[in-house]
Amino acid sequence: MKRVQDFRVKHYRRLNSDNYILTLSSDSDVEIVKPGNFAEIKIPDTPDVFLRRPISILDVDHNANTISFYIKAVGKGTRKLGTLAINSVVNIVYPLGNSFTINKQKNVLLVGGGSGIAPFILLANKLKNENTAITFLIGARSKGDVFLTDEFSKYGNVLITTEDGSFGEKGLVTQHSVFTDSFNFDHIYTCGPDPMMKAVAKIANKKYINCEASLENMMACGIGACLCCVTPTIAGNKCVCTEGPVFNTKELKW
Amino acid sequence: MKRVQDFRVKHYRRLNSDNYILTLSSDSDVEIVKPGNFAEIKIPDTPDVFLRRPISILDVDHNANTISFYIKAVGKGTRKLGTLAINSVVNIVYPLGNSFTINKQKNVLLVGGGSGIAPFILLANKLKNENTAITFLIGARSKGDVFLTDEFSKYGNVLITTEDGSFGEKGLVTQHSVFTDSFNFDHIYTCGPDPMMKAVAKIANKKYINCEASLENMMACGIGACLCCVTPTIAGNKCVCTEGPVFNTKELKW
Amino acid sequence: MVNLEVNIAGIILKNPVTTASGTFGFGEEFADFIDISKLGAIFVKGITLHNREGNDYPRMAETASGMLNAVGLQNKGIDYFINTIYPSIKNLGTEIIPNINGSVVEEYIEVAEKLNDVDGINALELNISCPNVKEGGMAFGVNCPAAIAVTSAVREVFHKPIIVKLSPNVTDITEIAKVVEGAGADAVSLVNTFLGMAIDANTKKPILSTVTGGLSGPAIKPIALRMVWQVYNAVKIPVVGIGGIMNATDAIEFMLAGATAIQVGTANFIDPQVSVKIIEGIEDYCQKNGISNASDLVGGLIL
Amino acid sequence: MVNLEVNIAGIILKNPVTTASGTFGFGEEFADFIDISKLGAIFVKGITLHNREGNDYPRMAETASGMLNAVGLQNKGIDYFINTIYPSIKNLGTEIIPNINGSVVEEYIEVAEKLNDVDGINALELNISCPNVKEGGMAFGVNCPAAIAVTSAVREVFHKPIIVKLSPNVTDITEIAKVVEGAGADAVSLVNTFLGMAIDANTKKPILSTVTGGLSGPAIKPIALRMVWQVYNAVKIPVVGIGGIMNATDAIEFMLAGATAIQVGTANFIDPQVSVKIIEGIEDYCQKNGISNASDLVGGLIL
Ligand SMILES: Cc1cc2nc3c(=O)[nH]c(=O)nc-3n(C[C@H](O)[C@H](O)[C@H](O)COP(=O)(O)OP(=O)(O)OC[C@H]3O[C@@H](n4cnc5c(N)ncnc54)[C@H](O)[C@@H]3O)c2cc1C
Ligand SMILES: Cc1cc2nc3c(=O)[nH]c(=O)nc-3n(C[C@H](O)[C@H](O)[C@H](O)COP(=O)(O)OP(=O)(O)OC[C@H]3O[C@@H](n4cnc5c(N)ncnc54)[C@H](O)[C@@H]3O)c2cc1C
Ligand SMILES: Cc1cc2nc3c(=O)[nH]c(=O)nc-3n(C[C@H](O)[C@H](O)[C@H](O)COP(=O)(O)O)c2cc1C
Ligand SMILES: Cc1cc2nc3c(=O)[nH]c(=O)nc-3n(C[C@H](O)[C@H](O)[C@H](O)COP(=O)(O)O)c2cc1C
Ligand code: FES
Ligand code: FES
Repeated sequence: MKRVQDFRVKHYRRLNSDNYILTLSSDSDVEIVKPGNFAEIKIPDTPDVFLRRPISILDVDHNANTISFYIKAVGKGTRKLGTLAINSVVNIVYPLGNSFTINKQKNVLLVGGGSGIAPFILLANKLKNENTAITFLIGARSKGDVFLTDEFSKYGNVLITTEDGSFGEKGLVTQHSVFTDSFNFDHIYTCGPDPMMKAVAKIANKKYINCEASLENMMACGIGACLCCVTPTIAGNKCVCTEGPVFNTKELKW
Repeated sequence: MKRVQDFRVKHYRRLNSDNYILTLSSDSDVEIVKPGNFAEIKIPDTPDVFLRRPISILDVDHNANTISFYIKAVGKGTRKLGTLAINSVVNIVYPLGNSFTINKQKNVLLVGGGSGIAPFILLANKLKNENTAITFLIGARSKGDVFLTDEFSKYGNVLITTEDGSFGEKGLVTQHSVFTDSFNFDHIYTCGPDPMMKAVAKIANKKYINCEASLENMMACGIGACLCCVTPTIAGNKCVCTEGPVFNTKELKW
Repeated sequence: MVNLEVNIAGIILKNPVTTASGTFGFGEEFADFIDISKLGAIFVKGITLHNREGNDYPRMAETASGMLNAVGLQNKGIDYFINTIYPSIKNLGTEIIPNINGSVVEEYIEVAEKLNDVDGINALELNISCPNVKEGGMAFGVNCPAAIAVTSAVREVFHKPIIVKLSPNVTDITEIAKVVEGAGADAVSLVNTFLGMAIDANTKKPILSTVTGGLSGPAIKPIALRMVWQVYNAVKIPVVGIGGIMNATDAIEFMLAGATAIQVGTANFIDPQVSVKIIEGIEDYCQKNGISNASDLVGGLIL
Repeated sequence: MVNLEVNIAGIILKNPVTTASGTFGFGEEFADFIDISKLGAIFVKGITLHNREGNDYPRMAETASGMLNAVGLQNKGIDYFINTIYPSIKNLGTEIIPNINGSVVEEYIEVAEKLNDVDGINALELNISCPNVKEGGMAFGVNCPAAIAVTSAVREVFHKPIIVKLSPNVTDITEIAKVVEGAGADAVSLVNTFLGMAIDANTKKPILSTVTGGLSGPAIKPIALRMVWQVYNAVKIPVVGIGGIMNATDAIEFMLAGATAIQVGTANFIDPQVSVKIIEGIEDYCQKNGISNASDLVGGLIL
């Protein structure tokens, strides 16, 4: 069930100047969360931020009553979220949105870039329970922009591309050799910048592989009430916040 | 000269749940301030406060580069000002407004109520240099609302009235016996709620004593640019922020 | 005990707090967060005769204390509403008031006719003020002859109360209010959104796909409040107040200005529980001020 | 080096950043905070023929991301301006543009005539949009015949450029802009404040002595920006953009929408140094984006 809940800032893990993991804790229990779900976070004490901000749920700990987010500071809200005092109150509406399909796949590829890697921890965790073999393919501009690889490597093989070649293969994710080598994935999950996801979807399509993308449209409500966050699909405009954020790329008018 | 300056929160002195003294410090020098001057304080990180808030300057320390304010939390802005983290930045525009007349008076009465007592420290300090005898008359609802009397007693005699009689004489300031006893003040300064100041002015008028009142009209700019803060005077509407806050009560259309 | 009931054109709402069209979906979206049956009414998402896909993404831009939207009346059409949506929301325990739209008068008529015999629908809101559609929409709400034409046409076919939703994008809103009153409106609701615009200085492009969109949220409250007060003083029919209401104090201000009921819009996005908090806040205020009927607040402004 | 100069009806401003009438006094009030000579121009406080005491206190109410004012054109009259104020501000090193007002056309004419021969005054702003006076004021700005009458009357007597300041409280601002262009305006400035209202729920009274007042600040920016864009596309004369500009990005958005220059209003109260910061910010933006003339931004919106 969706709920509105006050948490407190428990911990920041700084990844670099712009990227951080925010862990919030609560006195009461944390709702069950599925991979791909997100939260609408109220940014406290920020005069020029009016609406909540949608952020994927990175992880939850039902014993410690914590929920965490991987955030890339790109603007007013995400910057402020990175500078709160420990113990300050953060109100979130969650869990929102649909989730990735988990369907006894044998061998899957998770392709992410930027803050798009956030849902992959919960997803990998679920997939592991299903004994699915997981390969991560993470794209970044440069070595300093590659995060969470340690966490990912607990679940599977981690491949990297960087645009400047400073880490992993040089180039864009879609240029990675995994796509040219003997390629036997039965499902691709992708989350990151639109152009990246579109390119991945194209490859998946060519190879007749199911591909799911998690979109990051701008949202006002996050709960299907305003119809602001739509994406065009073959069945008409769909709300990314409730009918997504995860879509089978075949549905999307890309 | 007026300036815009960033300070940092140095210290809070909590007087009770609603009243506090806020001390700010700066790396650079603090401007010369006259008794009666005020500052327009930008309330940080408060979405529902748009305009600055005018607050009298309680004291400055040119050695420590500090400025302090006595604040009564009555609403959004004054409440927030009482809850800032030590070292957080507070931007102020100051010193603003005119100041009390100091003119070799022999024996003066300072009548204050509520946050209106704030300008009296700087005023008493100046008067003392002129060898003026000072009597403070402070009105409050109850004993718990009487503040700064220790500071005042360094400069002169401190008389108190409380509405419930829990401290000093019972009643309103204007009912204090000082007004009925042999009364030989040559100047009254008053600052506090309008009805109090009006009653004090009436007495002063009857006794042919000069009386100056410091008004607390609502302000938008604090620097004479908007003409929002006017009070009617015998010479037409005058700006409380630049032609006041201190007015000879004979000027006012009270 | 405070009696919170208010009467809009003969319909008794259990309290003055309703939710604004387009900001509360069809109500069910909020069922996890609040007890929907506590609401005075739900004005559901704007409905047109046929399915509409609405405008292209992006449809939203954040502004200072507000937002622009350019949804463009995306909906599946009146038949889908009546046959598929309404049956699942009719038992939410509150008044369901459809918000109807059209590009031409005939469309409004057809939609209204279809709603006539829907059991449990006791009123409709006639939207003559949507700024986000190319044809019709706001055009009906900013000019007297058009406002009269659509109101009287719907009046003829619809047998229950009609609440006409007015546009704030006019020189004199009382003029429009008076003519729709004359044309048979049982109540007016105001305001809809203000036509606004947002630009991304980096890309030099408009943020909304439609260039302009409708401004809502607390930014518009002072203007909306003024309009409600003006209209309250100009017409005899009840006024439903809308525009930037974020809390009970805002709602009470609108009631003092003359609103018999209020709609909570954009605030639902910031806090999905706000509508119920506003009901509680109004009750509190009445209790503290010795007001036994919330309806006594209406027009209670002391000049 | 970026060339920041812009040309408003033949007057070259050193940069597009000016200050809005009624929010910057007569300029001197800000001399402690900024180097006034850096400004493109100062639109000084509204002037009338005779001394005006303005409205009663309270004249101000804070709102979400904005404020209401009901100053009501307090000023000491045109003669006092010309004889006493102007001599002390004429050498501030920037264009001084008087903002003139009247209850009847004849008053506007007399004020304009008196300004005709004042050396150094190169233009005037004709305010037909003040919402805070009982007579005249906004009434001239919300109706075409009145707008034409006052503009053409002043046009006849005033021999230098006239910038007509438009009211946003209209159904179609392009209509008014077009008729004042036709009546001889050399430029238009927009917007003035929106008519709004604030109520104190505790006292049940209006906050302003005048009940209604003019809304300004970032709250109105999206509407003002839309109007500037509409007017830019409707007239050939230059547009001066006003409304909620708080920083250089806002100013650039107005320029992209079609403003040749902009006025900073309420923002001066929040930060008395903001006008100069905006000049610097525009220069920065131009530098970063390889724009050598700030005037190239004007109307640069990419659709
Ligand atoms: C379902 C979903 C899940 C998301 N998960 C994460 C996550 O796990 N971690 C993370 O760091 N970010 C995530 N995002 C993106 C995040 O919501 C935006 O970065 C954030 O809203 C920007 O807010 P801001 O106030 O910092 O930026 P603003 O100051 O509002 O804007 C800065 C820039 O970011 C752009 N922007 C604003 N909102 C969005 C948006 N919703 N999507 C993309 N760009 C936007 C603006 O156009 C502007 O260019 C997610 C978005 C969605 C819709
Ligand atoms: C020259 C001057 C000097 C002042 N000195 C002091 C001081 O030293 N210490 C101190 O505590 N206060 C002082 N004040 C009063 C102080 O400015 C207000 O209490 C403050 O602005 C309220 O802001 P807020 O956001 O807390 O209240 P809000 O939430 O804005 O309002 C709460 C209540 O306070 C009222 N209010 C708002 N502004 C004012 C105002 N300017 N004056 C009176 N009532 C107001 C409102 O009408 C409302 O009823 C001074 C005011 C002036 C003009
Ligand atoms: C996203 C969104 C969608 C809206 N859709 C409609 C609609 O379909 N029909 C309508 O009459 N008003 C619509 N409105 C206007 C609201 O009902 C309301 O009049 C307006 O938002 C002002 O109120 P607020 O400031 O409380 O949001 C919409 C507003 C928003 C923000
Ligand atoms: C306190 C105040 C006084 C004003 N006085 C005048 C005036 O005398 N003449 C005028 O044309 N506009 C006047 N205005 C309107 C401003 O010039 C400007 O058009 C308006 O505030 C919108 O801009 P902003 O949002 O940047 O403040 C006044 C505005 C304020 C806030
Ligand atoms: S964000 Fe409101 S419907 Fe998706
Ligand atoms: S507050 Fe602006 S003139 Fe006094």
